[in-house]
Amino acid sequence: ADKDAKDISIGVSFGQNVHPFFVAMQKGIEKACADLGVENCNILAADSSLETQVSQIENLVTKGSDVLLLNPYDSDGVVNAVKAATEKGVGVFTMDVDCEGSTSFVASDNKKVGEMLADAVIEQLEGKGKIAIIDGITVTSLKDRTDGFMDKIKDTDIEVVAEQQTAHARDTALASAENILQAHPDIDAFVGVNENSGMAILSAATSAGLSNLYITTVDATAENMSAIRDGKVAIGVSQDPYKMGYTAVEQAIKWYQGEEPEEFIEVPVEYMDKENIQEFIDREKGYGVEVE
Amino acid sequence: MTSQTIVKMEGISKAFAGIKALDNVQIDLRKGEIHALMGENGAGKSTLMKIMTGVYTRDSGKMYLQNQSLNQLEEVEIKSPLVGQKLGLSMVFQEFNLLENMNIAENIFIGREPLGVGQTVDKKQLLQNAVEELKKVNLDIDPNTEVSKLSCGQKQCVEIAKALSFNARVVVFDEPTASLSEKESQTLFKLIKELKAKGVCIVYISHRMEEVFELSDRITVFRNGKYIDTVSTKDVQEKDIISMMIGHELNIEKKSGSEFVNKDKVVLEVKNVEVFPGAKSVNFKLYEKEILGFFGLVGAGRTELARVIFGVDSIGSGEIYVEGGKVKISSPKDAIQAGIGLVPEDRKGLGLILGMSIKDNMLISKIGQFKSSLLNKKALKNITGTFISDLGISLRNEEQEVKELSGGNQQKVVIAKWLAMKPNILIMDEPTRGIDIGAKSEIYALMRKMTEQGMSIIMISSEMSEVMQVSDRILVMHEGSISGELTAEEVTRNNIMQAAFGGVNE
Amino acid sequence: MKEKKININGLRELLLVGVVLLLCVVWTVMNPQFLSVNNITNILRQASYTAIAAVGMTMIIIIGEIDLSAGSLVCAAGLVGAVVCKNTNNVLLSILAAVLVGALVGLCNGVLCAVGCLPGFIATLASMTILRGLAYIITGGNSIVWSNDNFTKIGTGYMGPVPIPVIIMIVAIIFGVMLTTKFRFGRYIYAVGGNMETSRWSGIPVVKVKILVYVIMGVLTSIAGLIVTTRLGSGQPSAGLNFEMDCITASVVGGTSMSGGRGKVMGTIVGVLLLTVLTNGMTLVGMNTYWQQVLKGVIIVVSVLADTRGKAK
Amino acid sequence: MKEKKININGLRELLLVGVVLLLCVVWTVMNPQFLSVNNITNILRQASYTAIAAVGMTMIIIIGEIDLSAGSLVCAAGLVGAVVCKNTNNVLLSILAAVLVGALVGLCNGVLCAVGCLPGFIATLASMTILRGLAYIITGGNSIVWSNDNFTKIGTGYMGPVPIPVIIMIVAIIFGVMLTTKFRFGRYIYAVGGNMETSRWSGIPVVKVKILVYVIMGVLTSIAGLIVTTRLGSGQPSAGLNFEMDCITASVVGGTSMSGGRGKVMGTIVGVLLLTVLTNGMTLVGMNTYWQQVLKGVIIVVSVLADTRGKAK
Ligand SMILES: Nc1ncnc2c1ncn2[C@@H]1O[C@H](COP(=O)(O)OP(=O)(O)OP(=O)(O)O)[C@@H](O)[C@H]1O
Ligand SMILES: Nc1ncnc2c1ncn2[C@@H]1O[C@H](COP(=O)(O)OP(=O)(O)OP(=O)(O)O)[C@@H](O)[C@H]1O
Ligand SMILES: O[C@@H]1[C@@H](O)[C@@H](O)CO[C@H]1O
Ligand SMILES: [Mg+2]
Ligand SMILES: [Mg+2]
Repeated sequence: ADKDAKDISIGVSFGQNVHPFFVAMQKGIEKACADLGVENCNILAADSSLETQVSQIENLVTKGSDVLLLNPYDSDGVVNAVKAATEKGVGVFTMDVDCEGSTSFVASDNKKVGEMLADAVIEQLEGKGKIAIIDGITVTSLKDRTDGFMDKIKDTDIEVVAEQQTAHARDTALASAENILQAHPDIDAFVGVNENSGMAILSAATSAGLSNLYITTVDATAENMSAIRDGKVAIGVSQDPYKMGYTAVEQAIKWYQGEEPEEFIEVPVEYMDKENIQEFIDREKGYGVEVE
Repeated sequence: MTSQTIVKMEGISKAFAGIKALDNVQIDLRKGEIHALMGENGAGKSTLMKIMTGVYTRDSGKMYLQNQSLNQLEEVEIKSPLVGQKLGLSMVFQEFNLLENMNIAENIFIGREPLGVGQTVDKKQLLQNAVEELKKVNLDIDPNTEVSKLSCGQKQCVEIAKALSFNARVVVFDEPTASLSEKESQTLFKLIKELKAKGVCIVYISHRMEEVFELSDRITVFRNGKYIDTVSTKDVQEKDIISMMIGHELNIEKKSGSEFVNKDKVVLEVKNVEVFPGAKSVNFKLYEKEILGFFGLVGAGRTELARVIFGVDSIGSGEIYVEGGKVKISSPKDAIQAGIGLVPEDRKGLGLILGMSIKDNMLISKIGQFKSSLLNKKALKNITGTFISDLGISLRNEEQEVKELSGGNQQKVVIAKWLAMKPNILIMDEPTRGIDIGAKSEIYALMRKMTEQGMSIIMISSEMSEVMQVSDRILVMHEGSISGELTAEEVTRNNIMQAAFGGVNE
Repeated sequence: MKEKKININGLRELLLVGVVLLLCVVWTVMNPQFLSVNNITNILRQASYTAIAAVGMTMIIIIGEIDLSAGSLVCAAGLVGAVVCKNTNNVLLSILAAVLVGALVGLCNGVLCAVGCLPGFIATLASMTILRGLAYIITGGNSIVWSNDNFTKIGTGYMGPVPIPVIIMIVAIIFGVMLTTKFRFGRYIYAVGGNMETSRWSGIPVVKVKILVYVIMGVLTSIAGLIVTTRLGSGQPSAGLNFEMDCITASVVGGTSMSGGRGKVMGTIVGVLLLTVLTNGMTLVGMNTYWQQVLKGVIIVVSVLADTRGKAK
Repeated sequence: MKEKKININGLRELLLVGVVLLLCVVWTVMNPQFLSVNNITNILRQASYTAIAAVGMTMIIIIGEIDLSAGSLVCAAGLVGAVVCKNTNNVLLSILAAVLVGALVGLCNGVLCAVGCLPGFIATLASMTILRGLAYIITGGNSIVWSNDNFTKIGTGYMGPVPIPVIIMIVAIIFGVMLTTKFRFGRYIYAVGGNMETSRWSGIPVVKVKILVYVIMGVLTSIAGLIVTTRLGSGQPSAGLNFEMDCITASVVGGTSMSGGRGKVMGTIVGVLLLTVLTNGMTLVGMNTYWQQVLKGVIIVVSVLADTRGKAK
């Protein structure tokens, strides 16, 4: 007998601080729940603490969750908790960042995001020049992007003259960006690997009067999109967190009802630039995100 | 008994921040003697004793200690109080040296707790041992009591019990009677004599001449950090010692007074104040320009009464009238507004802010009276300057932290702080604790001068001679109520003591 | 009256135990699952590593100091354990190495503080920053995995029905309670925190006591670090963020005074339980994370307020 | 001797100023860009918001308390400013609203602490958690953007060649220095922190003083929050994380004693400068983020150590 989606109990744990990316993902989850008749969905955030996330997983399992939708803070950091959960018969659906032992993984490929950023920069600079970057290694998504970017860029004549790994918080990223621009006002491009860094670089460049600096960012957040639309940021890579959330719930229900879920569902990543930005603005509007 | 030297110190010098506190001083202490150490406030008495017991390290000089088995002096280095204790040197500190957060028993035996099974502290034994030690000093109180709950006198007794518990060869008493009253003092003197009989050497630091002459065998005098002389007590008189201390003779002012008291004007009236639950309520009047002495034994309730008047403790059903009008005082701030000041007996805990400068301590209450909240440096300096010279406070500069002052000079700062306020009514709880004899008479004179100018003073004191010398009228308290009233004319040692023990005064 | 004195005679602990019990009742009514053996085990395991380090933190606070480096040390000790296990596959050696690092960090903190006369806040703030920086530098942000299952058991295994971290916690609590209440060293801790000068004058080896307390803290923290790491399943350069705050909070909620000289290990343990039960229960009844934070703040205030008010005459 | 006494007569500030100057020389040698007018402006602007709140934090620490809620308040006040600006487009109103929130939070902290007799650590820990939780709940995790450029100027504008935040900082410093050294209230602060009982017995309105200091802290922090937010360009529910630690660190490095009663606003300012110059210079010379952390820890220890050692006889 098929189980009813109405009876499924879903537990969600986000690894990082709340951020528009996860807000969108959460909206996707909530929308899917509403659409598919899920009544019991408990959403938690671990605020960048791995221990907290592990405890949340344990508590959600104890609470009687049938499935967990998980955005790990670190892919290796939750393996034991995930293993314990799956051993108890709980399905674990990872989003954005995968981990070993998950039932199914809905993601955009963060390594690829980094590579795409690199490609854009290489194209813009025609393979030669000086750039700076604000990236990060504290969380798997950022680390993968950083790795992807660096791998790609190292075979070119582009020199990374400054790198600060402060992308995890916007205020520290801003200070780094300002300081880097003091030392290297002559760079050809300044790479941000997420919204925090992209927007921080933009603020710093604006106050330094560098309105033509080639800046990159990641994610289709309201601030990013308006900056791209206004031509302040040259390019961004978008993910579709709303879709990730939505899809994860679909997969979870499938699994709950006895179907085999797909092991890996890639949610595509795309370039955003001044030309195509309206598409993204419209897409996000459909998710309830307003761009000023 | 032969006069064997146990401790000999020579050429000792010590400077704090470049200023010499001790300059090439010496002392020798003998077995079974009571050796008094005298000198004005800041002369260096406490400093020398702290060097001897290992609290401070000296800058130069040598110290010798008798080696008991060889029966001869040996040079020693006392690097820490622990070494001092192990070598049989113990000290009752002038400033309380107790751990407020711990109980009496733990304080007495800290680091020497009796151990039981598996090296754990044997708590039962610890308490039992503490009871023994407390018995010796006649303190009947549960050794489980946290020290922060004790009164000054009780703390002093615990300090003494602690120092004695070492069974030391040399015991230093640094102003032990400053917060004791007659009865406790007598117990202490008996104890000291017993120690002496056992061959212990006692160093006795006090500003009270009677005590020194009653107890000591020899007296060493310091002045300004320098050694003056050591004399046999029986060979000298008070005035000799005083002139050794201050370098000239002192004219102890004969008490004047009474005639100024304005009996027509009651400045303070206290009605129906219950000091201890169940005790008979306290009623009294204070006249304008009067110095009203309060005498009593430790625990008689004088401090409690002062706390109630000053708004620290709740007054219950009692009433207070200032200049005829009823006032409601529920905090020190109210009291100050009503024109009442209080020099508390616990100068370290309630009178001073040890880490603040001398200047700021003196002014901290005064500035509350200013209309302008912007402070005028020059005006402030004038105020402090006056009191520093009036009270003869010996200091390096007024920005110095008050905790660097000698005990007596700290006390003077507290007095200055309250005199600066010019309250109409000043309550002084043990105001001359630790103050040297010369400065004392200056303070008495100052008190008199203040009353002449219109101030009225309540002076709580456990020093009978002080009460008798200074007061215009004396109230004696016993177990929380007033057990006698004596005018300056009718007071004698006998009837004051009788009242203190609760006897009705005929 | 207006004193911030915190009662030491067990009143506070009783009151806190009351709050914890009340919470338990509320949670059970809202979700009977709360009282299941599973969940109790769960709560205890979650409390374990904080409790272990908090035992040390309590002593640190009693001597009037603070240790901000605990979170970074949880991370560093865990990493060291993971690296050694990865390379030698020897569990005992891994544990020893981690504990050694803990002791060393504690020693540094203690020496800076007791001999160098640095405020503990500064000394441990520096170690915190340095250790965290080193963790990222050495790992390059990568996690360290090992393959020895026995090592993993430290954080995840059971002894009979009892999780191993819980057993370690119990040992740590007994150690802490005994040390602070039964031994001379315990008296020294309270004395040093009560008044350092007086302690010195009383012949207490103040410097040694301080250093030793920091070393104990380091060792306990490194054990907590081993549990955290093996629970996570890998050595993580980001582990233990803000961990020290949890320990300090538990101690203070449990009645330890930040100005030193007062506090009890058992109070701290009740504090840890309060915080863990709170979080666990709120999740079990399905509360949103950020409302959880709000409620947590309110409950901390109320439970400490009730206590201080109760005592203010 | 073994005292943790921190000199109050300016020696420490001089020494710290020395360290800062030394750093400046080193950075200039390594990258002449360091001394450019541009970069100096940059450094001052980066120092501004921490400095403003640290002025308040110094007073808080002087009275023997602590404020852990500063980071959350930076966030909350900034959000309130952003929301009001977004909806009314009125800059003055936005500023007033933010400052009012700051004053209110300060008032709550102060009342809990002075009247409720809660340790400041607990009271402000609770506000920290509650405010942060509310920030997420109210914004739903989204950032808040406004369109009034004048509002943005608070953090990014200039008055002549001087950035507006720097001007605000200078005003805050003058306020702090005057208040602590020239006014009665300043004496009261030191007294309350030095010995609360003596202060009460001296007629000082201890409760009022404490509350007022917390309110001042709240107001200064909310101003810092406005600067941070307008600098970032949007109200962020995660802004100001760990901001309080920066303020506390600057105060302690600048000579304020965590046990109360001692400290100087100017010392704190030098502390802020030290930390800012350090980070700025390290980035300018291209040092890796995590090596920066390590070096920062080392320099903090060394500069405070040099000072305490210099004085220990
Ligand atoms: N820790 C210290 N720092 C600086 N100066 C000190 C310190 N201790 C004592 N002094 C100074 O040394 C001198 C001698 O002080 P000491 O306490 O020995 O005097 P004393 O003779 O015991 O006086 P009293 O009768 O008032 O107790 C004083 O001038 C005092 O200010
Ligand atoms: N009958 C009593 N009831 C309760 N407490 C008492 C009683 N007798 C003494 N005490 C305690 O003893 C302490 C000493 O009292 P208080 O200080 O008022 O006495 P005193 O006359 O000023 O003596 P001194 O100042 O010489 O110690 C009080 O704080 C009080 O706690
Ligand atoms: O900023 C990134 C987002 O882009 C998302 O990928 C999740 O991780 C965050 O750190
Ligand atoms: Mg003395
Ligand atoms: Mg008294």
